Amino acid sequence: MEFNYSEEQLALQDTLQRFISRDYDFDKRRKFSVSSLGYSAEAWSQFADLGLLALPLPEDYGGLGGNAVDIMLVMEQFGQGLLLEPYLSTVVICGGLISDAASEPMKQQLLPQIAAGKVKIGLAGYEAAGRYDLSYVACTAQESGASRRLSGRKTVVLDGPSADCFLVSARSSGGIGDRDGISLFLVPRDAKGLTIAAYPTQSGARAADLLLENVIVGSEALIGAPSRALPIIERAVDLGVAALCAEAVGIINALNQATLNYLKTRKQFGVAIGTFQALKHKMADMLIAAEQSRSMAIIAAVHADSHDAAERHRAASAAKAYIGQAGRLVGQHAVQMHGGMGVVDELIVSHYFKRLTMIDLSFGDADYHLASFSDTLRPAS
Amino acid sequence: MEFNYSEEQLALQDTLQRFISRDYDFDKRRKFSVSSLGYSAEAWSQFADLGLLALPLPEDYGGLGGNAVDIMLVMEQFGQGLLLEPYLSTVVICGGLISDAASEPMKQQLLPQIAAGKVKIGLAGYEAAGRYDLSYVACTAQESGASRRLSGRKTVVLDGPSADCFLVSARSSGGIGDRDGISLFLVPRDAKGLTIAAYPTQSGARAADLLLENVIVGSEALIGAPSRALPIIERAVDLGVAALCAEAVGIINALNQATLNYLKTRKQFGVAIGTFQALKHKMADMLIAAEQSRSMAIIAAVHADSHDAAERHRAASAAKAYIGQAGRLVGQHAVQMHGGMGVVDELIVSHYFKRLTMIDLSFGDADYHLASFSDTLRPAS
Amino acid sequence: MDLKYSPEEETFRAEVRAFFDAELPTDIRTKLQLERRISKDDMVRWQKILFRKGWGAVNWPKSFGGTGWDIVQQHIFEEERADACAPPQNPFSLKMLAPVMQTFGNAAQQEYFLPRILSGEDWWCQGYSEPGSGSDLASLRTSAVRQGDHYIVNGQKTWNTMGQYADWIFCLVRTSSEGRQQQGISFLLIDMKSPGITVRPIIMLDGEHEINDIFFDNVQVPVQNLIGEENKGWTYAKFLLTHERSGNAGIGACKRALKKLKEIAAEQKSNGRPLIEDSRFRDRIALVEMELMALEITNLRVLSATAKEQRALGPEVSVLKIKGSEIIQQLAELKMHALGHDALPYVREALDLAWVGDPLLSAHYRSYAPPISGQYFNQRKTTIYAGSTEIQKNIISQMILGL
Amino acid sequence: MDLKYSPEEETFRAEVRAFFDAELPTDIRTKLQLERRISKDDMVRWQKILFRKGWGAVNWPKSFGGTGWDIVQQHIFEEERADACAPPQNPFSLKMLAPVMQTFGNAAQQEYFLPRILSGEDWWCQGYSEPGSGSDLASLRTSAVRQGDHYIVNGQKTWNTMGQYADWIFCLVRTSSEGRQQQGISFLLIDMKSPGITVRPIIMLDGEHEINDIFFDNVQVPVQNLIGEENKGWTYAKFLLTHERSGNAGIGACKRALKKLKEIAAEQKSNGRPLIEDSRFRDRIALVEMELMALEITNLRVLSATAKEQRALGPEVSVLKIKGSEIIQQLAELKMHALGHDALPYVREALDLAWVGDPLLSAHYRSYAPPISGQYFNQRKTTIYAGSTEIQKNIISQMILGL
Repeated sequence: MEFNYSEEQLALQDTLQRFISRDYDFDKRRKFSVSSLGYSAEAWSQFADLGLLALPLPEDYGGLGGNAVDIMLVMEQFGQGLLLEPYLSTVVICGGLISDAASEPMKQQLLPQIAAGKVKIGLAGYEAAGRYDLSYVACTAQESGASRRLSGRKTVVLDGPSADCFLVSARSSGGIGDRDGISLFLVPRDAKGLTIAAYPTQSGARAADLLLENVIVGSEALIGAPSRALPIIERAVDLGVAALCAEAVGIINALNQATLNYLKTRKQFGVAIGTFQALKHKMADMLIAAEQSRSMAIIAAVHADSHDAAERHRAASAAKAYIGQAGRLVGQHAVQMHGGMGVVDELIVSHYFKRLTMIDLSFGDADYHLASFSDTLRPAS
Repeated sequence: MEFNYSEEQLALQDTLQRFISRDYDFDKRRKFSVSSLGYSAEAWSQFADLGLLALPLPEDYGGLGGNAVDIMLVMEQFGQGLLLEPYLSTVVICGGLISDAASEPMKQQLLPQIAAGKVKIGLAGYEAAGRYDLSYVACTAQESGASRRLSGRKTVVLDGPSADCFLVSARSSGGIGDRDGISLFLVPRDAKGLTIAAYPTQSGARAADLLLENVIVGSEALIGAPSRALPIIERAVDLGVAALCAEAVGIINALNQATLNYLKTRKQFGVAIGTFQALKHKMADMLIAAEQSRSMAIIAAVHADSHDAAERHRAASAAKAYIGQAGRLVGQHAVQMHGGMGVVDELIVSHYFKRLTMIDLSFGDADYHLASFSDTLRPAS
Repeated sequence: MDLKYSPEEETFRAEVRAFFDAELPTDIRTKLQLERRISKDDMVRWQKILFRKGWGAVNWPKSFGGTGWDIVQQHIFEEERADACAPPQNPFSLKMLAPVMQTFGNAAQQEYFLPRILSGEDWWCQGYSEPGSGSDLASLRTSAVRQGDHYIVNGQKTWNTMGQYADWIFCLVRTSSEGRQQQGISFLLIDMKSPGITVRPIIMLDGEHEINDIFFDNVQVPVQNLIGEENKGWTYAKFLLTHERSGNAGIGACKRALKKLKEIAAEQKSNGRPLIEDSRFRDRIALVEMELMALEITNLRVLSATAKEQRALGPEVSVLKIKGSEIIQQLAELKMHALGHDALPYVREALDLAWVGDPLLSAHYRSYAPPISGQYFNQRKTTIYAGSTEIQKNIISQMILGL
Repeated sequence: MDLKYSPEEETFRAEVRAFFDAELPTDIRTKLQLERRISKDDMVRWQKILFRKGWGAVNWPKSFGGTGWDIVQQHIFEEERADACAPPQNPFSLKMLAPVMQTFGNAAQQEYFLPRILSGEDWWCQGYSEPGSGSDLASLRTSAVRQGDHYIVNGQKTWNTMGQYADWIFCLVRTSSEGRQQQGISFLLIDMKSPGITVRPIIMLDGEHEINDIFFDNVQVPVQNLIGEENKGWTYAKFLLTHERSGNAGIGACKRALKKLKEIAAEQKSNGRPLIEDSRFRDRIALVEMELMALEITNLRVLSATAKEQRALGPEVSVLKIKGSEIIQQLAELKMHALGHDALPYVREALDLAWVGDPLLSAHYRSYAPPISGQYFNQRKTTIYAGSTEIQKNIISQMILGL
């Protein structure tokens, strides 16, 4: 049993921390967020140089062969620094999906590009009426000879505006909610018939809705077996969920630190407000929530690489549900204890709070994952 | 709009309070609880003299024609004093059911007797495998000529051991969970084929399980229309639920008072523990819970007499669910703040706590009523 | 015991409702229905309409041109207002300043200011909190030094709501440093056009500009703008705070938000079915609705007791403030969760009714979705301002429980 | 980072499990499986079996006849114990007194007492709390006055667990009223057979007798029964309290209770179907299970860090104590709620394995139902004793957060 990061991992963590304090403080982050791109292109290329983008990708394709625990370490720092770059979409989720299931030529073509920071990819897996259900795919993929014609809508594609291409789930057969019949296609952003509606997100990043009208893709665009793509999408999303949990843990600890400092410095009635027992005990609850959340993030990360899909998904759901609740408690307490200073745009506290909230709402909120964890308790009948 | 009790009601409340402090203090209550009867026969006859037993019964049958608010007032005092007498079963639920739906002769026969304290009746409406569902009736009522043969089991009949007769729900037709096909019969305790397994309850009262083996009853034993008894049973149980809510409110206020006194007198680290802000704020939460619970009990009582079944049941469920949760918070906080003194048999605190817990578990717990309230939010489709 | 409104009260409710149906401008109603931004102009327009009807001030006695309504009538009016999607009135002038002026102001002040408030001519804002003085209000430091017929005011006020629109501000200022903090405070009325006043916007976490810092640099204030006596301001301030807390249960607003939540939960889909058919989400709604059912009665119990006993509202309003703010927050949170992924987009322009929207964005995003996440963020303030929940619990434990 | 146990640890677990399978007496196992009463005799019998195996004291160093197991091995042993339904060992002698005696006791005390604890010959109980001194332990008043070769002890101890079975009691007594409260305390070993000792049962809210008041009326205690130095007892007491708190997460017991809860929820019916198929109830189980999943890792993180750094457990055990006690309470509460109406009966005799039961009572009442409501009531103590949750939060905010 080992609960500490390895030497190399600690070195990487240290590098990231120095990078954030030097090149990504809160003011810079604010500028990146409102820039046309919505994040820092410079940071992205530095990530490439640091090997962050290659980290979890397989060695045969220019990757470093890292695992979900390496991603956990990186995402925790993304949380601490509220980093805006499309690491989760491009590297963790789409990178994972391609490494996992793409054809040899596609791996050859894309993975080294991702590692080099030259290609960014977004997952277009959700539709408005499906809420968080990846099997709800109304978007159609009609065969026409060797190629497929894709038509439909995809909603809230994270980091979509800057993506060079998308991984789009579309239905080759079966009914809208069926697990079978879903195929996954690589669609370039300039594909004919694809329209992108871009917008900022509540946590300062960018996302987009996609409209596909008879978008033609060839068979080489197919990822995984036709009609059998759902399991590989779910695996990539579980990996993304584990990464989001790590990001949340980074934010939770940052919020606790900020709140603790505020309690020690803010004076009311002539004393530091940290001397009031009601606030002390709330702060203790926040510390407990942080420790328990870290444990859950570890569970999710360690199981994310498992090939037992049920066990992997169960761990991801438990962690996402638990951290969704813990993040809510910490975020709301942190804002409350900051009083007026907690609800203004000026301090980073409210930005941490908003990001934690949006993490909960991404890839299934606490209730959604509670339900899917809870369903695993049903006696097999 | 009027939120205060009337003059007469306040007079009755005052009488009850004096009765409890004089004849029903905690030591006496303890003796009654372990006596063979499990409550005070003397208190019961005094209730008859005070008109408590006649209170909600119709005037034509020796009652005083009181309403659910009168019952609320009485039950609140039952809570304060942790009274053990079978008022809820005999007067509120069975008295209500008979007034509501019994045949003229049965009313003539039973209601004056109830008012006089000469007859006690228990509702045998639940079965083990049905949990809180009154429509789950496996107990059968087979026609044989003019009479019916009843067979089956009934579980946790409150105050069963001292009841002179029972109102037993049994199935004349339909499947076990059907709303139709349920009939209700009056069964004397000495009926041939009826066996009674009596036991104490966790809150110091008594209950019994019933086994019916070919118990023969005549058609005069029928209450309400054959196969159509469920609505009248539900109405009586809603009335009982409103009464239980009032009892819980009485206990909640008593617990708050006891805890507040303890906070003011118990010293640790040289000061009264009520000076610790964390405990102050918990006590404030308990006060808020008490006020909100009283409002809910009022809602349940005022609607309990309504003949709009849906509105009545909705109010009862909301109140029972809310007060179940509030009682849990107050009970657990009260015990916690009493420290070791909260978990010993010696003080009344633990007895209040146990009674509150058992109230929640009777006639549907908080989750059961949350579900039935929640279902009313479904858009009619 | 009886929860029914009297026939008179029902008639009154019908009259109020009919008035809203007839007189509320459609554009304003639509903005509130869709929870879009409303302007000062909208609120002033509405105030003038109410004024014409003689309903300019529902909480004032007739003698000052108010309606003279009792506390239950005021409750009914507020419930109907929220349900009709009419805008709230400026609380700083009508609910906070006016009672102080009517009780402690002099005739000249009453005759000049009150009619202008009633008619919507003057817009008032509040100068209470300071950077160093939030919950601990009495520690305020903005100073007013008497010079001839004027006070010279220097200092900073913060958390000032809608001051960017204000003609006047009422301020707590320090006129003496003798004795206890509370003893050196005075209550001043200041013309926002006075030289030396700077208004600096504070952007809230939802990106909106509703509050400000206000800086006073040697601002001259005529002595006749002093309310009551110098150094007696703390008495007036406390008087005001109780009035501010009254009606803070916000039953009307909560009911309106609950209704909206149910509409959204019926619209939004989960795996193709209406979200409200998901028992887990429905239970969340049910839990808040029960809390609100209880609070409505608790609120009426407090109001009717106060009315019966002919007294001002006491510490029990802390119970209403705590619960009311929790409920409105929970409703905002559930509305956000009902959206799922659709809570992520942040399109500022969409908060203006004028915005037609990108046809590509899913349809509902052009109806109820845009304001919702921002509301959740913004509503966190309700347990902080007007006496934080922690302060309210201190009040309860001290003044009700005697701890 | 790696959550897997090492092969050595897995082998160790297998050995422990095999031992329990082979050596745990069936009658004792059944009592724990059905959660019925166990007697002192049961516990002593089990202690003797462990002693024969050389596992009499899993937390002692080899030098004193312990197993010398590291902290992870102890965790594995405890997990397997709970899962195998083996009784716990007497914590007062093994986990509380022994570490104190091994660290601060003299050779004579160690040679006489430790072997008798190991073999199960002596049963120890604890004399810490007093009626006036709960959370504020240092304010204790039981006095020990030196007279020649004896201390004369007078006073009262309370919340004494299983003292009715005890041969010996270790007490904190006041030997001086000079200086700070903490400075006048000594640590005494007292023979329960000494004249002047009275044991008065305290009945818990579940109706069971597990704790006592103990009265000392001029009890003579030989001076050689003093641990360490006179008036240094507070140091030993604090040392003991940390050891008491260690392992208070009770992961093993929680896992066992969760397993039981799921069994019950699968047995109990709701409208004829297994209760566990009701998503609302299943969600309640899920929430606790997630909390437990997290705590198991948090616990191992604390243990392995402590082991790595070769130090005693620090204030972080307060986190484990708070969460562990909450979880065991929630599990007890859910077990009770799973029963529905069937939680109401209170049949004391049914807590004895011997009881055959009234055939009329529904079948399950003759299996898992009888102890359940009582457990919920009884478990309220877990957030009160060994440092209440409030005290633990004080410790966290002071010693970890520096507030």
